[in-house]
Amino acid sequence: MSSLAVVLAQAPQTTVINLAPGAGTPAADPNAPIPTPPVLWAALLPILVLGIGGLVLLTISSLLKKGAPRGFYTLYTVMVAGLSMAAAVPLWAKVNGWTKIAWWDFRDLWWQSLPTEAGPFSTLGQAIGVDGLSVFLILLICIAVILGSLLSDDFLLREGLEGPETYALLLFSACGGVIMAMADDLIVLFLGLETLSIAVYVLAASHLKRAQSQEAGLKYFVLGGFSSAFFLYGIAMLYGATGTTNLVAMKDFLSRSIPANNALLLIGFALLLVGFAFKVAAVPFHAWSPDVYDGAPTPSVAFMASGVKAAGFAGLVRVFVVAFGQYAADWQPIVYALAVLSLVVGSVLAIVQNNVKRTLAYSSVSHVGFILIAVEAATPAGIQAVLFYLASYTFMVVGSFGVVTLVGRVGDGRHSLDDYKGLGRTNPLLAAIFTVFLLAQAGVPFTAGFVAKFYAVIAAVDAGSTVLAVIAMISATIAAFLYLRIIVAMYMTDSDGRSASPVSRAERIRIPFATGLSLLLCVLTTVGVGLLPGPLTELSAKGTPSLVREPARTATDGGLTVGTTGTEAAPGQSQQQG
Amino acid sequence: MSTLVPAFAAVFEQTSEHTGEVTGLGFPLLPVMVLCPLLGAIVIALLPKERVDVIRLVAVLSSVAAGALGIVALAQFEPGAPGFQFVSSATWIESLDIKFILGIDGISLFLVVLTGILFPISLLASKPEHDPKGYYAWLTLLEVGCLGVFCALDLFVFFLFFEITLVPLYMLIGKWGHGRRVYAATKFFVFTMLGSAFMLVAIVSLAILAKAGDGGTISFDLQKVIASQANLGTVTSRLIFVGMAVAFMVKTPVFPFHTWLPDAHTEAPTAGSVNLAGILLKLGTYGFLRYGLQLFPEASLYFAPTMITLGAIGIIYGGIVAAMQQNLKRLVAYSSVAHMGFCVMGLFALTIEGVEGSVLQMINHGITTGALFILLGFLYRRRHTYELAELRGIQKVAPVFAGVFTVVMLASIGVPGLNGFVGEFLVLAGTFIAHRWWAVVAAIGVIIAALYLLWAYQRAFHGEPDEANRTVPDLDWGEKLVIAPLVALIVFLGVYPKPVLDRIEPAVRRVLEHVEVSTGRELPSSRKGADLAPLVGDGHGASHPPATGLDPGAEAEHAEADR
Amino acid sequence: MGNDVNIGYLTLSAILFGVGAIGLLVRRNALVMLMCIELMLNAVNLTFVTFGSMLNDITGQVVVFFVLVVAAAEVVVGLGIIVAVARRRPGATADDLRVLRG
Amino acid sequence: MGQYLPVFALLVLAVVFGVLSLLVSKVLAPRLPTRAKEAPYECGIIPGREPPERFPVRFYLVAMIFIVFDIEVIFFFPWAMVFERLGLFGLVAIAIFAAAVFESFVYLISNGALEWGPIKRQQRSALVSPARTAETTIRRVGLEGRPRAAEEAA
Repeated sequence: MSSLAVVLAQAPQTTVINLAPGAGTPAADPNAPIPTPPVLWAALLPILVLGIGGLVLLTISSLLKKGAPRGFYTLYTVMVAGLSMAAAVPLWAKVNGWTKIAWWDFRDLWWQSLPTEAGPFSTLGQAIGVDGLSVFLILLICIAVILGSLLSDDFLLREGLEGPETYALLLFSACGGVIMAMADDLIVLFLGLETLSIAVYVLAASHLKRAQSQEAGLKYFVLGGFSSAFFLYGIAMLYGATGTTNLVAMKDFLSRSIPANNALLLIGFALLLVGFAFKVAAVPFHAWSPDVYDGAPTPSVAFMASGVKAAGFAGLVRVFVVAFGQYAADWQPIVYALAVLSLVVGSVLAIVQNNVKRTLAYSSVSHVGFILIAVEAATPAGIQAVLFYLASYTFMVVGSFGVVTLVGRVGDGRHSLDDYKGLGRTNPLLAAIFTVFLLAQAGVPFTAGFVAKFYAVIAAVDAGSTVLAVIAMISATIAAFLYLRIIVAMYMTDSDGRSASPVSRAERIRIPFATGLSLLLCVLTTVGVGLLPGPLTELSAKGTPSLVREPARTATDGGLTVGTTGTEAAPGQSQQQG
Repeated sequence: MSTLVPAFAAVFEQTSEHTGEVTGLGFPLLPVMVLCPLLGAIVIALLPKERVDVIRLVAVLSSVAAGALGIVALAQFEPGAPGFQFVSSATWIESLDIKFILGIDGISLFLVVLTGILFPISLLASKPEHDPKGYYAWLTLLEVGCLGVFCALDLFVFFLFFEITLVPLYMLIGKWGHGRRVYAATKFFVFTMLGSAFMLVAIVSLAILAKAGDGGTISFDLQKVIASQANLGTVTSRLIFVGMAVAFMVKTPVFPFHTWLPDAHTEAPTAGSVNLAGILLKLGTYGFLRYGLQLFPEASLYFAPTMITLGAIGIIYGGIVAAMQQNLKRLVAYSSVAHMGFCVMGLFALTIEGVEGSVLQMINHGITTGALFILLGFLYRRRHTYELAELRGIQKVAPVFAGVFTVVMLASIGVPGLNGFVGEFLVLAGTFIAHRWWAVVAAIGVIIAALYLLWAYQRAFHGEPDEANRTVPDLDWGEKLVIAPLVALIVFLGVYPKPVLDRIEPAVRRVLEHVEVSTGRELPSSRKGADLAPLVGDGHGASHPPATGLDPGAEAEHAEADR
Repeated sequence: MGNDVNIGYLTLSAILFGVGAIGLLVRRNALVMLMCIELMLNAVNLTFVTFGSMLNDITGQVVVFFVLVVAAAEVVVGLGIIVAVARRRPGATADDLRVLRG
Repeated sequence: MGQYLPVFALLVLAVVFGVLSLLVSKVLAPRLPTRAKEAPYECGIIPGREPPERFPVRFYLVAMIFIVFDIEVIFFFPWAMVFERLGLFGLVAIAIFAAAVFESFVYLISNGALEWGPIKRQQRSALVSPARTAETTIRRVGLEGRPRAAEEAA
């Protein structure tokens, strides 16, 4: 419900009531209409669709006397996420300046309400920005929601937890994630972050039958609250240093004048990085992720590992790489340290685990390290590598956790390595699918993982940090060892023993339709992108973010109008301005 | 198939600007050859698990087809033509100028043919105990990797195929090996993966720093990178060379990185170890030649002494440790370390004879060690052991088997008249010109090789067969059929290596001239080599004019005239 | 830029934030942790308002509204989870939440 | 200093009023102490047993619902001050916000958060056992401790 508060939030500095201390009545006459910023509802459509979709889901479920028909909630969630993606397509066309994609001609739609010229644009008084990055992220988060809801369809039935709650929470956290992706204002970013994480805290604690789930939820909540307080304190510092919380205005302020003592600025950077590092589980703020991933119900873990991390990185890229590009020299060392730590600790600790879910949690920490080396490059190629890695990583992770959901069987508790022993013999198809995902995460060629790691290494080497690339590759090799252990457990352990004995009924795991569909989707994309990385490379190339001013408005409006339309950066163009 | 080929050809348009004149015969030879086993692997994956005979048939057919295409390439090959032949390329990722280019020249031609021959023979030579479907699928996929590596002309595609060979072999050793197979497989995987991790960073930094593409963009095309690697600083090019060298040193087990080889060999199934020894070890030495010498002439010149010493150590160390082995397969594995030591030494002698000998040694070693492992496979099928202690007096019981084993073993020792000798002699001659004392050390290595192989033969084959060995049946006709082509090749190459040398020599000369041109320093052999030539009297007509300022064109007609 | 009063406020809010942070790390009882988070968020509110008055800009105060909303939402969710945990084991302190380890 | 005089006057009045009312009740009120009246709270009923260690969850639920709607009111205040100047935009904005919060209220009701009646078990099986009737299952809350009510019921 607080997500809607965001949409309504007037951009702070356009309200003219300045209650300057001591001034009795406001300067302007009392009943003059307050100028409100123009709202491009078309730009807000993706957010609205997800938010209202979640609300309507709750209403329907509360009005239905007896339970909903089987699979209705999943279908509904997939439809809402699909609709949100469809709403994002015209924005994508607008940002890239096309007027029609394939058969869909946008001119007749609500097109005229969008600003005339092509290129990224912002609305709600520069609070929400629509550019390549935000639309790419909308698509990615919606895909994560679709895959997540498909996985949880049969899972909830199996665990006896039917009900709309999980799906509503998925939609609300996606809405929060999308707000974060589109946020050009630090406060809107914070609200998106909070909407996302509060929904995910409850999602983590939603398995009522398992004590670990509640405990995971509480741990995630306490540490999440702790880190969002740091994040907010960082925003306060930046507000103190630059006098505004809007990233566009902040960038102008910093380019115009160098603040005398940028102590506030540096503290702000550090604190913001703490908040972001916690959200994406980079070391040393990763302590929560193995416990929470182990405790929380597996389908919601799939969403947490993909959607939440994508939104976290979107915020990180937009704030640091774009808004504070000039000050890259200040924050790059911190990101460098985070990357190295995440890579090394992520892969080393993963080896000592014997619980598969916990191993995957640590391996996702080492993936975060890889994405951080692309962020550390702070170049357009770096951003493209981040987006490519996030996209391919989402499918790999959701797929792997999909298989873990199935192997977890009733009670979602059987995740130790010997539950996977001989899986190659008892469930050959499931084992083959899991091997594809594991090899993809290890970065074996002809899988999306390899190409993603390749682009990340290129971005790092291009930006001159070759040492980082070498460390990354070595930790990828160490991480490969842990994926091998799982493959060994599945295929090679008892193959000589009772290989001939027929597989008993209990061992064979039935792959339900919805989970099968999402696994199929993930496998096809992982191998497809591995073979033909072209299309996804184009998409991520177009996903370069750029901070952009409010489009020009007639002189009559009061408030902070900005003269020319400062659409600074055509997509993919030089990063400095963008 | 007929409709498929033109469509396929359209994808791989025949770029002839590499070769200048000779283009492929309008039919994308190399892509079909590389992807033919892939087709086989896919078909096998789709076949039901029970139809073992059909699966085996599809596997053998697809690798024989690839071998046949290799022979066609051998026949069509223009010996003297500069540059690469049968080049076909399809763009893959435009933004990074990554193209799927395949092409071969004198050096990679015979390695491709060797792969084409060895794979079908290894498939026929042995049968897996359990789960044949996975076994044949992984083997055909391994062939795709091997063929691809030797034909790739794009750094990214080379790295891709280099990594592709990793997973199938890991599965083969891990699932169908014996003894401590999981340990050996994991050790093999991690060693190679670590090496290739360094190589990836090296390739990426090479592509970016060399700014090879037209207009200084990133380019992964081998030709462009070779042309523009000059604008790399000496230190960076040396660093990148080290990065690449680590991967290749792990792959050809050069001394410090060889520990994975004995385990991988002894635990691998027969077909696995035949291909591992026959082809996969050549990836490293081929890599050194194509991506070491050609790409970083100055750096390879700088590191030549160190590499030669490592090669020499490898020869001596391999020989001594092999002599002490009780397990026959481990003995052959260490002998491979020694033979590959020869190749490395020949390569970094940087003389025409040295490099030529090293390429020939790669081919000969592939044939002889492949044959040795097949024979050991037959032995294992009969006695289910490799331990020398348990084998005695097989000569009396299986004379034909012993006879064939003797021929192959003598070839491996390097007895004149068989193929081992030609390669090793050229390597020794080349090294003698450049680094006199290393050649002496290497010669000692040859003697040690003779020592441990003959001793092993004597222990296993001579003497009275006790009751266990008495029942060893002789080779049946199937096995004879399998081993016959290899023995024929061993004898043929030993007696008349001229056709092979004719095709290797121009390519090697071009590489060395490229090294001379870019480093600007006279390579030791080019002058003194000429006067040694009459002594050697090797087949391909030594009466060249002294090799000062030779232009390739003249050399080409000369070779033409000779034949 | 800020005269001594504002610096005073800033240091006060920094102290409050520190107390909240340390409180969260030290105290065991889940409810106390919840209160510490609230304390930290309100410390940040104070910082915002101080900067607002120093820059003579309304944004500082408007932000406080949103922080309040977020703090309230967190309390509601936090209470919900703590109650869920407490129903299983009364008197839940962070110590005995050791089911998940490693 | 002059303009703060009314503030002081108000302060004094407040203090005087507080003290006065305490004194008057202590002096004039009749003194008939009984145990119920002396008990700290529970408005005169002598608590039968210590307050139960574990409260039913409904009490917490009420607290949470209160917080949600309290926050909603916070946003109504600034809106209320300038709603006519905000015009349609303001109205639409606050309408969506109110609808969202109200929807959570609908969800709460449908999930039975506000039903405080006796615990009505959905009858899973047809009839658990004939001996159990409505009287036996409903807990007697708050009847003990009242002297008069206890005698009538017995």
